[in-house]
Amino acid sequence: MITLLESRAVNKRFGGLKALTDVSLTIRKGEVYGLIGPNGAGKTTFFNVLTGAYAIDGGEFVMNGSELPSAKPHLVVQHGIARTFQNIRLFRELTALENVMAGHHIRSSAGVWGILTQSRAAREEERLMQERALEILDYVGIGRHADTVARNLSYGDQRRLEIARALATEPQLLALDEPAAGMNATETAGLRTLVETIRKDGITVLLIEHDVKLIMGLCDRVAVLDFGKKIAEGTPAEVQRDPDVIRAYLGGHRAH
Amino acid sequence: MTTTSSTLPLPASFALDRRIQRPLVILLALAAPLVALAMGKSWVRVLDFALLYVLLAIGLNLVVGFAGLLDLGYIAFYAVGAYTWAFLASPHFGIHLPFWIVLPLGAAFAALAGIALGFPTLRLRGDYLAIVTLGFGEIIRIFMNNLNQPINITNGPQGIDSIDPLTIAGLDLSRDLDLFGFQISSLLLYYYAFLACVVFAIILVRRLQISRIGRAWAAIRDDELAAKAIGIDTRMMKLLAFALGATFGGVSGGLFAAFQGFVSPESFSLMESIVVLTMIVLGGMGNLAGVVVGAIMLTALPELLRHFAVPMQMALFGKTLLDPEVLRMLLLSLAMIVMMLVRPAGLLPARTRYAHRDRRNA
Amino acid sequence: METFLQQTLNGLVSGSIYALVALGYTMVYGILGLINFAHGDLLMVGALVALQTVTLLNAAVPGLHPVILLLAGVAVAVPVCMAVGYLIERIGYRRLRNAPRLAPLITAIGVSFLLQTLAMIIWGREFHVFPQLVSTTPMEPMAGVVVSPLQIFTIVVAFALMGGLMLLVNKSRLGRAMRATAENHRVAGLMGINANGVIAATFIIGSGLAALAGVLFASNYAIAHYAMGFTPGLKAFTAAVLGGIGNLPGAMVGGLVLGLVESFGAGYIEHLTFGFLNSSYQDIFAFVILGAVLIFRPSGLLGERVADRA
Amino acid sequence: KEVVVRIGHAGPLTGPAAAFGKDGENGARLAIEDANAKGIKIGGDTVKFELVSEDDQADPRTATTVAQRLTDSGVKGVVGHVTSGASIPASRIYEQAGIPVITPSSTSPKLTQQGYKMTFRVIANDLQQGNALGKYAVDQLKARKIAVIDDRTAYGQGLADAFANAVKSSGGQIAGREFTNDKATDFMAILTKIKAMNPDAVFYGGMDAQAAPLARQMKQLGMTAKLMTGDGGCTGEMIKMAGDALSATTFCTQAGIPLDKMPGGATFRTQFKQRFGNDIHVYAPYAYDAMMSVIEAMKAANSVEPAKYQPALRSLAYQGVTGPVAFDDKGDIKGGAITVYNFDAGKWAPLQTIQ
Amino acid sequence: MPTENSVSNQSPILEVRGLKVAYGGIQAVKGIDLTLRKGELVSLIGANGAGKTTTLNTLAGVVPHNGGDILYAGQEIGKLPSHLRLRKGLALVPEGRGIFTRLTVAENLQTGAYTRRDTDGIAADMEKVFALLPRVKERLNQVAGTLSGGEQQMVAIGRALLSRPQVLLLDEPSMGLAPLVVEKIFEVIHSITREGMGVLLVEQNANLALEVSERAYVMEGGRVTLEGTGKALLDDPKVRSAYLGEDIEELAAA
Ligand SMILES: Nc1ncnc2c1ncn2[C@@H]1O[C@H](COP(=O)(O)OP(=O)(O)OP(=O)(O)O)[C@@H](O)[C@H]1O
Ligand SMILES: Nc1ncnc2c1ncn2[C@@H]1O[C@H](COP(=O)(O)OP(=O)(O)OP(=O)(O)O)[C@@H](O)[C@H]1O
Ligand SMILES: [Mg+2]
Ligand SMILES: [Mg+2]
Repeated sequence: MITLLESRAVNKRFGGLKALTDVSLTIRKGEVYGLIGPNGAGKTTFFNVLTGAYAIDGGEFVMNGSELPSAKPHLVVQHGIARTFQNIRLFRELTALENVMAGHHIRSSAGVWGILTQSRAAREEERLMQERALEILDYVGIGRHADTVARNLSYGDQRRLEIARALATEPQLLALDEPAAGMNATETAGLRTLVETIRKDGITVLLIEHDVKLIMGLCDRVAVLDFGKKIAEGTPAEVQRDPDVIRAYLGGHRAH
Repeated sequence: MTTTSSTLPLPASFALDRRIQRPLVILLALAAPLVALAMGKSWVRVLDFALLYVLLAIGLNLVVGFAGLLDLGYIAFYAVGAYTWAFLASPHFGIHLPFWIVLPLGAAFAALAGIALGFPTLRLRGDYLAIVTLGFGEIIRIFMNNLNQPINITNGPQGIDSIDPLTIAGLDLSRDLDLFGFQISSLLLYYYAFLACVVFAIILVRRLQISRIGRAWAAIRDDELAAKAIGIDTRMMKLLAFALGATFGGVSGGLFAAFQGFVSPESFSLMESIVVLTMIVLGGMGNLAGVVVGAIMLTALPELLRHFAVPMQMALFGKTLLDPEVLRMLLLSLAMIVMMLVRPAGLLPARTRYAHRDRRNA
Repeated sequence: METFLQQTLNGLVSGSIYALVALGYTMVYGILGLINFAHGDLLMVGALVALQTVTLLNAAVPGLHPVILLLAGVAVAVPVCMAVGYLIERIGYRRLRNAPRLAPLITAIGVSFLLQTLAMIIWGREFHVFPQLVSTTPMEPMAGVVVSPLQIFTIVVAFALMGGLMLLVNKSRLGRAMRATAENHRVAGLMGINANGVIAATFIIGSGLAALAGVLFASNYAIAHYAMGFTPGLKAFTAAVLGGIGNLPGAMVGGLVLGLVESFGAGYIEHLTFGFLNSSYQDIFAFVILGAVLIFRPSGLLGERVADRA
Repeated sequence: KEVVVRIGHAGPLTGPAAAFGKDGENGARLAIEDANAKGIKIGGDTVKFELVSEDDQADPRTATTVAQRLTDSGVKGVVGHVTSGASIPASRIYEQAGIPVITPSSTSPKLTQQGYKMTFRVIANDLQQGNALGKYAVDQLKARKIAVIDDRTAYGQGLADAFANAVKSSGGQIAGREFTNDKATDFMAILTKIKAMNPDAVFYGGMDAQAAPLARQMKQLGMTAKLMTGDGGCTGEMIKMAGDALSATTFCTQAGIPLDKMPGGATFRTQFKQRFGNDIHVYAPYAYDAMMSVIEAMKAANSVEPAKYQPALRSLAYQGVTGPVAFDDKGDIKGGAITVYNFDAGKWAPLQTIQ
Repeated sequence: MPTENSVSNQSPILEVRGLKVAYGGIQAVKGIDLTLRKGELVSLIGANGAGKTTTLNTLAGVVPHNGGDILYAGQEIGKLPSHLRLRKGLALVPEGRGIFTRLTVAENLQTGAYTRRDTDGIAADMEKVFALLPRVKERLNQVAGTLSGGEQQMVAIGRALLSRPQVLLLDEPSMGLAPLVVEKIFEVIHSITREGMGVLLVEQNANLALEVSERAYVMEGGRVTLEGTGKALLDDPKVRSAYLGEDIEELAAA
């Protein structure tokens, strides 16, 4: 299997707090990779450093063999990494469709001049973008809400829209931060199908979740963070049996 | 603060069928100055200025309404455009270049000024940006006011007079045109020239709005971090907004200098920036139609009040209780307050579209 | 050196007035996120009401001690301004709590015009003399610096007021309620905080401060006029942002820094720019400093912790 | 038969400069009321004059709109505008409409340098006034080192420049040049700086609203230099506002001959106070004269039509309350006298009139 | 698990009749009836967009309603602003937590106790919260906005507990919490009902919610379509397939 993304001894501190300590992971092309751990373990922080929302304090990320820039989110996207946010961050005044089309920004190229003159290329690109955005909305299951303003969508639909927007950047790696939060079991199952489809379409998925059932059913491999350190890594079955993981995270609660 | 989009139903007239709406607006725009002329030339002059403000409002709307960058010093770009024209087409330096050189140059300088303003302010949020832009506007004005020494560039507070009028293909717009015995007022000529500029500007801005650039601006406005996270280079996009917005200001300023024949720093006070901002908010920020209506309304309203203040008092009380100018200020301020209370999202609060499609709504 | 000390004193005096106005600005901004353009005009109302009171009282009971006149002026001006501030909030802003962000800004501008126009109707267009109730006669120069009792009075009063306000906001429940309301008035309501009440209280306190600042301002320059509020209002806004808008100590620091910067700017700008710029650029100085500070500290000198995380 | 003739007045009636505009309006109104009281006959008809007053907010753009409104409304002449920034752009519109406009207070030399036939001015321009005062400072007051402050308005700067030039050409020295603005109230910083230069005199180019606190602050800083201002500071308001900060070492100039020396000058003062309930601010007498000039020219031409009476205006010789009014070929007042005053016993006492 | 000292014969502390809520022209809640008694745990489940959050927000006074009555302890409170409802004893933990991001954790908790004057009682409750959620205690001086998602959720719950309400409306309290903490939160909910507090719980983890609830309502498209005891609904095949992910799970297991 080919390695897509590698984190090498990544560190992140907030003042005295070590949010990430030497976290090294390897994510392979085409897999669904789970990241779990107790609250405040550093999962979201890992996403933030990976995607450039925060500057890295030590270590590096290597994507497809080249090092990712630190603290430059818009450049990271160009390397093919897209994310969603744990606390939903949509463009609230834009419709679902427009949100997704905004996601296409870096995969489109019309310049000011082309737009002002409405060159044939610019018009064609715009048309294609809209078509594609509608497809993506259908793909995540909110096609009927294409023209609803994002802030008026219900919580669950907003989560789907975030995924759609991330997909629009045509990523190789899709990083989802608790996508199932706010979804019930049936809806979560729908999400699971969606992630599986995404994977089938060749996109690697990095997934943070507290829904253990979802993680265990969906992931090829799982890493467990606790207090900023990786305490376990392996297949779901292995991780689930790990006594450290049970103590720190799962407790008595186990998926079937 | 969250927005609950206005829930007030629009009056029926606004909801006119699009097919009737457009020709109606065109007809109105073409016929307005003729109606105004019948009431007196000063009304045509008011309309001329209204169009210059429309141009300004369109430009500022691009910065504030689309990209969400609160700019309280926008009038600086107007000043740059106006002074460019005054320098390059007046006896001040003895240079008299034609409009097709001066106007683009003014626009270009304004765009540069926009970028100059944009660079240091990229990291600033919301109202911090407001005060820095306010400062920028003042700085430009203060420089215009003082650059008459050690060497005289701007002629300081005395201003520059006898500025060349707009001359298109040999036609001097500052003179009444004699056409087969018909006198066409210079004010009308200017009106149609300005109208052409406004129409052109609207077309350009609409194209920008419904494009990847317009969406990127809206994205930055709604959530800057999320915008970065989908790969938008927010720095570039903000600079672009400042530069393009400033361009409209520069063009408007150049036309102002030509029309007025005189520029002095007094015309570019902070109050003017505030007036233009008020126009776009009152009209309905983001929405081009609203912006245009806001600009026209706010130029015309004071004049209407000026016109009717005395007769109105006479009719109501049989005598003038308040000086007309005091009454005008009173009504204007009340109008601003009441209008915002009744229609907080502006007069025409339509949702701004960033894609060609838009069926259902907020 | 003498000149330097004198300039420092000049800056402190104008700075402490700026600080007082900036406090009101920043309080309102902090809680509503609203640039209250009408704040400077409240200063004007305060000054003119105080003037009116003093004039009437002096006419009714001639020969009263200046301090009594001053106190009487303040005693009327402060409640009047508080009432005006409350009315502005109640009528002008409360309904706009959930409106688009710039709507209340326009209302504020409208209110500013309205206050000026009303003042013009009541007090006319002319400049009024504000009696010097505290002496401006310079005292014995200290280290070559000329100081008047009024200047000392101004600084002392301003600092006392600022101290009192800090205590009120930091040590009382109201302070916490203000900060909670500032962030999210809906959730504050869910905590049992009467958000409207807290906002009204903020306006009332801020307006009271503006009235006091107005009296100090008018006393110092011996002038009152219906349009006098604009410039100090603008300066105070700048000061509030410089210090970190929404932050009370920031407003104080910002006001003082601005006063000093202006004073030194006017005094030394020629030396600093090798004669290229002169005092005609003194207003630029404040903005340039502001810009420079914000480049390095985008949320002002003492700006709030930014808590926006991904 | 009675005909109604409308004459315009334009000036700032709102905004920070409103007091000056209102002053001018009142002056013009008084002139009209005086003329109407006399029952003037022109072209065989009894003429009733009517004042059309417009607020130009001292804003150049509004000034042009207002000018257009006045010409639309068929005024036969205009008294205004107050500020040079408004007068200059407006003058073009009056020129095109062929309506004479006489400013009572715009002092920028540029106004009459545009070559317009319809533009007149009844007040000495900045050059004349600054010159007179600058010479006076050096020659009579024996001031060697003089500091100059101006408010960066067209008026203040123009006056201060002219003053400084006159000082230099008379052999004086400009010790320092400082600046403020027309909304400022705090001059401590620049005064502290000036104090360190130890000048003999300080000149302020600007209006009384700034000059008065400036005078107070000079006193507060213990400065003993003489204070000089132009007509903007030569007002009753100045005396009221500056209070005990004024002394015999405060000087100012006014265009024209001292009001009290004029036949009817003192009457004008009392009449004004009676009619409007407040004192003359600055420009009311000039506005009065400007209005009277229009009316006199109409009488001389025996016509109220601008085209007919404009030549009469050019050759006018009228004894106004501010002195004799006659115009040179640019439209400036001819040989405008300047009077220097100093503060004495609670009012401005004329020291010398310079022709 | 429901406690057997039946509360059903008590008069309801919260009673909702024919509640309707609209956003602009869109009717999000179309006339629903709910009751809640002291010491009772009732859950409200439903798909995304069913109107659950809207209902809770309306009960707490954050969103106005356009029809129906809200009775609290027999009194109509539908027109009261939210802070007065809280003073009566009705608290809401809103969706998305609604913590004050610029205040510290300690200040957030203090705002929870804003209406209370009993210093000792507050201190005791504070200790309770700490015992329950030790992470909160560790982070007392951290600016709340920088907390992790789960930590923020803990603060939100702790804050609501400090207001010591009679009725607690919880909008998805388990969202973003690790499994261990979820269990703990449910224990707390259970224990506070035993102290007499009424809890109306909106929860996506319907399995768990129904298990611990005495009664439950199912919302669909702005209407209550089913109601019954938690047990009964757990066994309802329609509920199982629509909200508990039954079918798909079986498919996946196959
Ligand atoms: N900007 C910040 N400043 C200070 N501390 C921070 C910041 N961001 C995160 N932290 C702290 O770092 C730790 C890790 O946070 P992170 O958000 O990564 O946790 P998480 O694993 O995603 O938890 P959860 O499952 O609750 O979302 C937490 O204790 C949090 O309080
Ligand atoms: N502010 C609003 N304006 C317009 N429509 C809204 C608004 N808020 C919610 N809605 C709509 O009202 C309906 C109910 O939304 P609500 O948030 O109550 O659902 P929910 O049951 O809580 O869903 P979820 O489980 O996803 O949180 C949805 O269709 C939603 O789109
Ligand atoms: Mg997280
Ligand atoms: Mg919900």
